[in-house]
Amino acid sequence: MALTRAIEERGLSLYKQGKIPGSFYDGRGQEATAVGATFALGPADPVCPLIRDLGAHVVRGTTATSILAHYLGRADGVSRGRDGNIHFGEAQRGVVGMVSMLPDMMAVAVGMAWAFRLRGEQRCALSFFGDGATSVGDWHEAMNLAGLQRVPAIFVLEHNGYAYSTPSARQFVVDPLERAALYGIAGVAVDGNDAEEVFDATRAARERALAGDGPTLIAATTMRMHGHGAHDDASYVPREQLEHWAARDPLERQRDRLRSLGVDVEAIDESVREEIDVATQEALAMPAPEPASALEGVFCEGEAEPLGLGAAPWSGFAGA
Amino acid sequence: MALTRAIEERGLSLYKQGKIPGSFYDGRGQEATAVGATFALGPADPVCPLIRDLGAHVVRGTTATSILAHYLGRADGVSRGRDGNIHFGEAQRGVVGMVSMLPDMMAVAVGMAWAFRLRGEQRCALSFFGDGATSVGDWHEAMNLAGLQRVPAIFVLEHNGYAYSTPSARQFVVDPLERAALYGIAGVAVDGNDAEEVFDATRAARERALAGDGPTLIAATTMRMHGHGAHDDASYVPREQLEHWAARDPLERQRDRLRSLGVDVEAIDESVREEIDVATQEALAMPAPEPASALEGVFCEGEAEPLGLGAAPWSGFAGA
Amino acid sequence: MELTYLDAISDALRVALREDERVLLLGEDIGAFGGAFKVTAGLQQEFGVDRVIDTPISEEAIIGGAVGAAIVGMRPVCEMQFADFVACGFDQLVNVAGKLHWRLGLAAPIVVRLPSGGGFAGGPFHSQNPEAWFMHAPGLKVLAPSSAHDAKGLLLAAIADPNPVIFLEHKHLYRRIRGEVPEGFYQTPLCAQTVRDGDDLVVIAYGAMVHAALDAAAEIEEASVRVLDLRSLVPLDERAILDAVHDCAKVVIVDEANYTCAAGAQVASLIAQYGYEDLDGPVVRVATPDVPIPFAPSLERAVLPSAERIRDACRELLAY
Amino acid sequence: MELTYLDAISDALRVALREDERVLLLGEDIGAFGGAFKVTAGLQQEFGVDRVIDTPISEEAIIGGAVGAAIVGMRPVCEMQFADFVACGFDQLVNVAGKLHWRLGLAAPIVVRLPSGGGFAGGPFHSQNPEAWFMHAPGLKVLAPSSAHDAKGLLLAAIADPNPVIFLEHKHLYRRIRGEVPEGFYQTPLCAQTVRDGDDLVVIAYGAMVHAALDAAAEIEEASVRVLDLRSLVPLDERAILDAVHDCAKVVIVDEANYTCAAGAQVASLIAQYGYEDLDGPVVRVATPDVPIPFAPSLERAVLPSAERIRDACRELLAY
Ligand SMILES: Cc1ncc(C[n+]2csc(CCOP(=O)(O)OP(=O)(O)O)c2C)c(N)n1
Ligand SMILES: Cc1ncc(C[n+]2csc(CCOP(=O)(O)OP(=O)(O)O)c2C)c(N)n1
Ligand SMILES: [Mg+2]
Ligand SMILES: [Mg+2]
Repeated sequence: MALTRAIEERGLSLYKQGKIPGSFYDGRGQEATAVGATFALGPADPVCPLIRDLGAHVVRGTTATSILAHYLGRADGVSRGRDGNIHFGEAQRGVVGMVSMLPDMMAVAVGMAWAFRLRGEQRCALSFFGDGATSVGDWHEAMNLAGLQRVPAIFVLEHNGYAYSTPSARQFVVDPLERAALYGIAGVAVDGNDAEEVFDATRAARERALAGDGPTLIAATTMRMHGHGAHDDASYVPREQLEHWAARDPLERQRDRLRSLGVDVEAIDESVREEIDVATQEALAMPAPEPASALEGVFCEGEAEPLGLGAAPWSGFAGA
Repeated sequence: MALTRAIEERGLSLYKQGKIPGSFYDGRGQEATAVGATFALGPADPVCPLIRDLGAHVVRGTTATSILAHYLGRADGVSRGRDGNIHFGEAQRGVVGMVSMLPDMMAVAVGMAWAFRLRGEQRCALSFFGDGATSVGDWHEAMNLAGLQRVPAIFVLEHNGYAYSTPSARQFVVDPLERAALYGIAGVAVDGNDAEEVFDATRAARERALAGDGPTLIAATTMRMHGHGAHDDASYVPREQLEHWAARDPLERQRDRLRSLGVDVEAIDESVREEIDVATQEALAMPAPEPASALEGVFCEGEAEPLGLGAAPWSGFAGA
Repeated sequence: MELTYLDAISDALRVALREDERVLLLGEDIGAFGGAFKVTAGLQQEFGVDRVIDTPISEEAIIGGAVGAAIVGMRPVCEMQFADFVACGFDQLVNVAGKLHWRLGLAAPIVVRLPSGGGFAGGPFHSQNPEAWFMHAPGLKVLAPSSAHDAKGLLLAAIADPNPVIFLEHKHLYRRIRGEVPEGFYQTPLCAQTVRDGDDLVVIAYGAMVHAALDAAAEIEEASVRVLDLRSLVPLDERAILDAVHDCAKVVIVDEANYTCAAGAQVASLIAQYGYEDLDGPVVRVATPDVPIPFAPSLERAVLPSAERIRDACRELLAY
Repeated sequence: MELTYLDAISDALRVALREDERVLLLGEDIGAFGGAFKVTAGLQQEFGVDRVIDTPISEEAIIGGAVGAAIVGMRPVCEMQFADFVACGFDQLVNVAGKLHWRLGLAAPIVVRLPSGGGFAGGPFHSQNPEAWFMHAPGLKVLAPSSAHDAKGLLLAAIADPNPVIFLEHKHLYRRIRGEVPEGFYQTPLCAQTVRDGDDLVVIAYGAMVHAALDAAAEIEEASVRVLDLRSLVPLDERAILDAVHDCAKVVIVDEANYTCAAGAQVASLIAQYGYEDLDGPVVRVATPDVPIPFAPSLERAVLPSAERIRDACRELLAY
């Protein structure tokens, strides 16, 4: 989690230095949700992270270097310069990189989970999405299909009260969490800024999914502490609201918790700082991709290689 | 209602005689819903009928001759041969002809109602749709937007338990009526085979809409007594189910009611028969459209003429 | 064995389901009912409800779900009830399926079957030819067989292909065309085929228009007219096209789709650039004008390219 | 007054809102926030929340709702946050809006604004040029201004037009291009314009590519190169295209969109058929190859047509 934030902070500063092309999006303040939920998956459970979920990639084992190199559009970044900011995912780690169109990845997660159910595998699929994305027709179709087919899927709603500049009150009348039941989907509310609460809820959802009890929607209440992207100062968010949430910073909470367990948090911080510094140097030293490479790989020429099993160093608690 | 059924019966027999090209769809058994709901509208309230709603057109005043001519693809049919079966609508009567894509017309109804609200007009818009159509993303988007904007719209769900051959149990887990509340939309269940019950519910919904109290979803339980189209023998429907519903035929129920009010039902039948015979002769005598006419009117060349105010001879009870 | 075009498609599905347990069929009413055109008749009975799956009306979720299943190792084959409804699943196709391999190196071996085309009074919503939309969306293969033999062979090739494939099956060929079809498994290569020899002029066509072109060519006794059946639109067999132009020097390109930006526009532009020196006359196109497809036979005949229109275009060009 | 391309668009919206009370803006984050690109900045403050309306993320409902409002007399102008998201509202555009007038004689005067195009490291989901999809959908007008003057004049023409209009505003021109723009109301006609004289070769382009073409032409001192700015893709100014070919005999057609079935394919096919005799050399196309638009500047530059590529293509053709 500390690493997640550190990567994004570094990304943002590189962006502000003009080193990162295009635009830049981060998930400041929402780290606990992505990290907590992804931690609860087994290595064979694919995950579809969204725009605020850098932590999901980190938990699956995507390195700081390859993420920063990705931001920078370098040849050895995750997407080899093909895509930018948070649009990436290491297929070999069971991570499906998001498309921008919200929330298209939900149907993809439903399809993966469906396949697991049909093949009788003990796996589930997880998709994140924001509160604003619940207004899109695809959300409804995916929820409906998931409930009908009782697929082993976990939907994590990152409820930060805003879709870009638009507050929830202009997105829906009734909270999406309440809608879950209407699809035959279990709904659970969690504090999205508490990594362990998110973890516990996800673990329980995973158990339900693997037991054949169908999908769960976990509504994680949280707050986007930055603008939608680096270009957005979020002046539409009342200052008091930000202050309220600043006092509930997920990282600080986890640090306190770790401290009380006797963990040397400062040492972790130090190691993260080092890791990021090294990663930044490595990433900056990487070359830009070869122009001609842009034309390669529109089609798969060989055998279709399915999603990898997620050789994540940390995830898989639930599978343990 | 008798006229609606008579037109469809005649249409079907013309189809079986090979006189009607393409395919043929009817709303046998569901007449009360379309007729009852449309009757409750004012002439300035536009209506978006769907595949089972010939009655809505009839109530708005579209004549048997022009409907049969439409089925037959004649130059003077409602769509001038451009479209077939139930895909038509007389704009000058405030009827928006459906597209096939389900339930696209809902968003259109929301937009019309929205305009009425913004302009402060005492009008509402009504859209029909089937239970199967509620699985489509557009349904969700339209419901969500309607609830958010509290538009004066009436949604009539024709719940016949089937989407083509697919029973409701394979379309959704929770009944769409229950979903209405989750959009901030009032939900009302009615017997879709009782024209007067549908009428009353629609009238109440219209009053709510005009009072600024937002949209209503009316769930009309009914049964499609024929196949999805003339090509479909509906052998997937259990015989007992059809028998159950045959005993609840909406037309017979209305006839009984009228009889008990002292109306000479046989005289109505006789006049309908005559009207249909005349209409059939007239329609069959009409020419096929001029081939070159197919190319005309892709674009509007003059002024955009808004939807007409529905010079329906019968509708407008609610406005009276 | 001699099979109709439709039965050849059914047979391909049966062979694929038998030989590859990863194959899965998804669609509306495809199960017990066997699909709107009975292409999947009997398959659910033979392979079970877990391999031939009735879905709710949810085109986005069907395609997105298929992508999900595909990336974890399945081979889903989706049926759109009519090609027209693919507009409702458009986003998942172009933005998720089409870009996945290029972005993430993750293959999405799905097939989307589109019963397409007109000629039987289907009207504006049951007659469309949407192939050009997908030709203009990188990462999707687009196939359009004209014979029973190729329908089976190309469908088997599509299912075996590691990429998303749009499979256009022409409804008007379903029962009108029959031919020798090998038993069991075989694949038709994704390239064009000369279906009639000749060297004065070549007519380039695909799908149902191949038959119109053959009829036209047969009527022209005064010259030797070749007919090239493209069969695959993506990849487009540019070599075969240019070779034919080289041999014949005169070319007529036929689309059943609307004129502007159709497949034929691409073929014409290819020839105008790379076959220019071989040309002895203008590159002539015959296509449906830019109008919706009308219902009435007199109108539909006026817009769809007919053997007569093609013949006349050939004659005029031959006289050049 | 001198305005940027972006400010010219804002000004057109302001003028339209002032002069026509039927005009209404719909879109995501367009209200207080002023839109992702600030095109609508200040408009909600000036015209109120009932005329500049923040919608939920619901592209289908936005477009369908706009159609509904339009057919009862409003003039809705919808903003897609990026052109890429129009894929999510595709069905309403092609099946509802595009076919409405031809089917029902009912005009749908809506405008859908699409911030389109690449050149600024937007990556595969924020750089697309979807115009050809809509050129291949009868009933939609498609406009693509290249200058501030035309951006305002064409947008005002689009809003006044009784038909659905797709308005492509090129993001990369937003702040890069400025020019003299008349105050108040004026309309730019829907036809092509010669933006540079010349008679040895004509480069045909639209949108941002007009500027690349002008840069290329300026570099070619050895010949006189004309540049034709199409401005309107539907209707396509066939006369102007053929006249230019008549005058210049050599033609290079530029698309920023993907090559296959692009607008340029249509233009090339038009010339190959109707301008064949005027040609003195192949019809050369320069376009983005059939790949998603990459993020990294080195890759993006490699795929988007540049002034250099256009210049080289011209030189090669001039030497023919
Ligand atoms: C279909 C679609 N329309 C529009 C957008 C543009 N867009 C990107 S993020 C965003 C807001 C998303 O809000 P939410 O789902 O709540 O996620 P959050 O950013 O709050 O995490 C919008 C409108 C999009 N990505 N997809
Ligand atoms: C988006 C879309 N997909 C598929 C179809 C094909 N289709 C036509 S009617 C129908 C079933 C509709 O069921 P329902 O909404 O319950 O209406 P009913 O026919 O029962 O009145 C289907 C799947 C369609 N019209 N639209
Ligand atoms: Mg949000
Ligand atoms: Mg139904």
